[in-house]
Amino acid sequence: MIIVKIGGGSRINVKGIIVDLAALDEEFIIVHGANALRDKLAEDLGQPKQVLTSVKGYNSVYSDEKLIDVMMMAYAGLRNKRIVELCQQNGINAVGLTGLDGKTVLGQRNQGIRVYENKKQKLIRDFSGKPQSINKDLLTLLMGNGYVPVITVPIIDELNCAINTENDDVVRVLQAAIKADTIINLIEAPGFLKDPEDEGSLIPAIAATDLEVHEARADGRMKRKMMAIRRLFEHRASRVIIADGRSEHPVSDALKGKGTVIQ
Amino acid sequence: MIIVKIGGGSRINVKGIIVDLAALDEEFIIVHGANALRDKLAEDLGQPKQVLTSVKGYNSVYSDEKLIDVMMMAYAGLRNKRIVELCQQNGINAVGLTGLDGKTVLGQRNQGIRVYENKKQKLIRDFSGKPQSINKDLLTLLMGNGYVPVITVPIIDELNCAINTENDDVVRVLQAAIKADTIINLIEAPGFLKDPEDEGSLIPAIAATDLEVHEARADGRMKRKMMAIRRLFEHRASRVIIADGRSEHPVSDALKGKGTVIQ
Amino acid sequence: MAECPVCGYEFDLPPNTEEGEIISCEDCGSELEVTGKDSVQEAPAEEEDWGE
Amino acid sequence: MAECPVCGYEFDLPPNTEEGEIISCEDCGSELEVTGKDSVQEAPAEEEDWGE
Repeated sequence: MIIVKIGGGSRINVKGIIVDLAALDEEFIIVHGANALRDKLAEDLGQPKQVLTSVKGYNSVYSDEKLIDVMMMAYAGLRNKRIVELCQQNGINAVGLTGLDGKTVLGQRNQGIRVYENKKQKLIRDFSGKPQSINKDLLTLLMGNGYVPVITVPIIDELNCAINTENDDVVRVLQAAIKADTIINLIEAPGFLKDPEDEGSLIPAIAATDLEVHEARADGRMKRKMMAIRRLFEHRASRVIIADGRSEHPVSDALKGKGTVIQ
Repeated sequence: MIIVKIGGGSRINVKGIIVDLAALDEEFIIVHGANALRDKLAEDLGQPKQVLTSVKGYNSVYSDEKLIDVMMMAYAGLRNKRIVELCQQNGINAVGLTGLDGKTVLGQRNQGIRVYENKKQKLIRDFSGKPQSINKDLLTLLMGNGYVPVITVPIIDELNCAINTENDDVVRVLQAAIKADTIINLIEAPGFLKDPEDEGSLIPAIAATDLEVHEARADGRMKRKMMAIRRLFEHRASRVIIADGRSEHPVSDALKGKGTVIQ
Repeated sequence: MAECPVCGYEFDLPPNTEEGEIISCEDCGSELEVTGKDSVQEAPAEEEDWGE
Repeated sequence: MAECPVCGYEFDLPPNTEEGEIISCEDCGSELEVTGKDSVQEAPAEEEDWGE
């Protein structure tokens, strides 16, 4: 079983990814983002995205109700259904799901993000939080009948409200539920880079045990990505591959070890 | 079994509808529109909707690829997921589906709409068409496991492309598949009106056999609605109720016969 | 010169014909759809009503 | 007068305090969240990181 995370960047070659997946003879589940589409939509609608940086340096998008509307349009609507359409055009009988649908991904609303605002510490409450569990029965029911789940945010919280969360964390709880042996994370870079500005500085391999070191050095969104990946190994992932989602054959390249292989 | 069609108008009381449905002890499936959201979104994005009127007087929205993107955002994204969220908040374990997901609604791309353009007859081809069948197995699989399908456009055509279609026609093919005894169509009016401008001119009852007469007299979108409803009775619907989706308890009112009852 | 796919009659398309326009073959009267400068194809049969 | 929910100590909120601000109780030092003009509640424990 493979979990394929399709990044939300505009240069991700979604078609190439789906064509590769259609040729796989292994079961897989897709999780995807849509941040490029969301940012553009928010801009077009005159509601530019606001990023909160927590007192500890973690970045997150301020998710008020309006932002959740935009996420539903960009993630659950346009991106999810165009991926489902591409799947159907390549013989993959996909079913698109957000965490709300059938309570596929259950989470916990955050108690408030601590941020600094004009030198004061403030608590910002919004519709965001952390995923905690997966409705594994629904996924197995669908997969057992030949359907391929294509999952994205928002997820559902303890008050049955739609909340935003980090797609990498969704992959973590999904991994905890289905114990995939390989997780492929397709991003707009060759893989993890020693120097984020230099695409040639690919780190071809990282021992799972060294992740914590890398995490300490990273900041903002990259710190979060590292931590989410470290947690994957707590749920018996055997191999995590961070690979280039922009190439012609992102999935088959990744499976050949092209990118950052963490095991 | 009841099919509930939730109209896409902005004054539809979706919350009231879901609260009523939660109190029902009968199985139901939801089909919904989102034309108000779509029109606003298209406007905000600077892509105002274009309506085609066929040589025979039928109105339809010109559905190019851009319009399908907007539909995915408005119907499959925002409207569908906010309805699913409301369902979850009222104990209804909803799963949102477009016709693309698991090929729930299969259709046929139109061969071109004949329109008049500066006195010439022209054929306009776009991504629209007619639904023809339903993936009944997926619906029964979900319902058999306690999930409630919440269905909307786009649907999938013979080339596995997303196409636009009339939600009333989706209700027709759904009825052909699941043979519901009651179909409730919730719109932004008390029901069918003798005079569309006068909300007091409600037609409380119509014999199914007289529908053809009403259809001949109507035009544009209303003509299409009449024809779609006439077809419902070809698939053993016993009762179709056109009722006011704006009232406090749209569904329970409809079930008490408030609106236009056709049987 | 365009050629009617139904009866093979060859004819010139009037200068201002647009792509997508429906014309009838002067010889056999079939309904044809203009698909290019000098190309036509049989127009699909008219269906009752379309899309949304 | 606001009252610390942890130790009961009563105190005036400085004029420019904003809703959502985190302050500590002068008496017991607990972290409190300002919820209104004269009202505070215990601030939720800080969690590692949030949202996307």
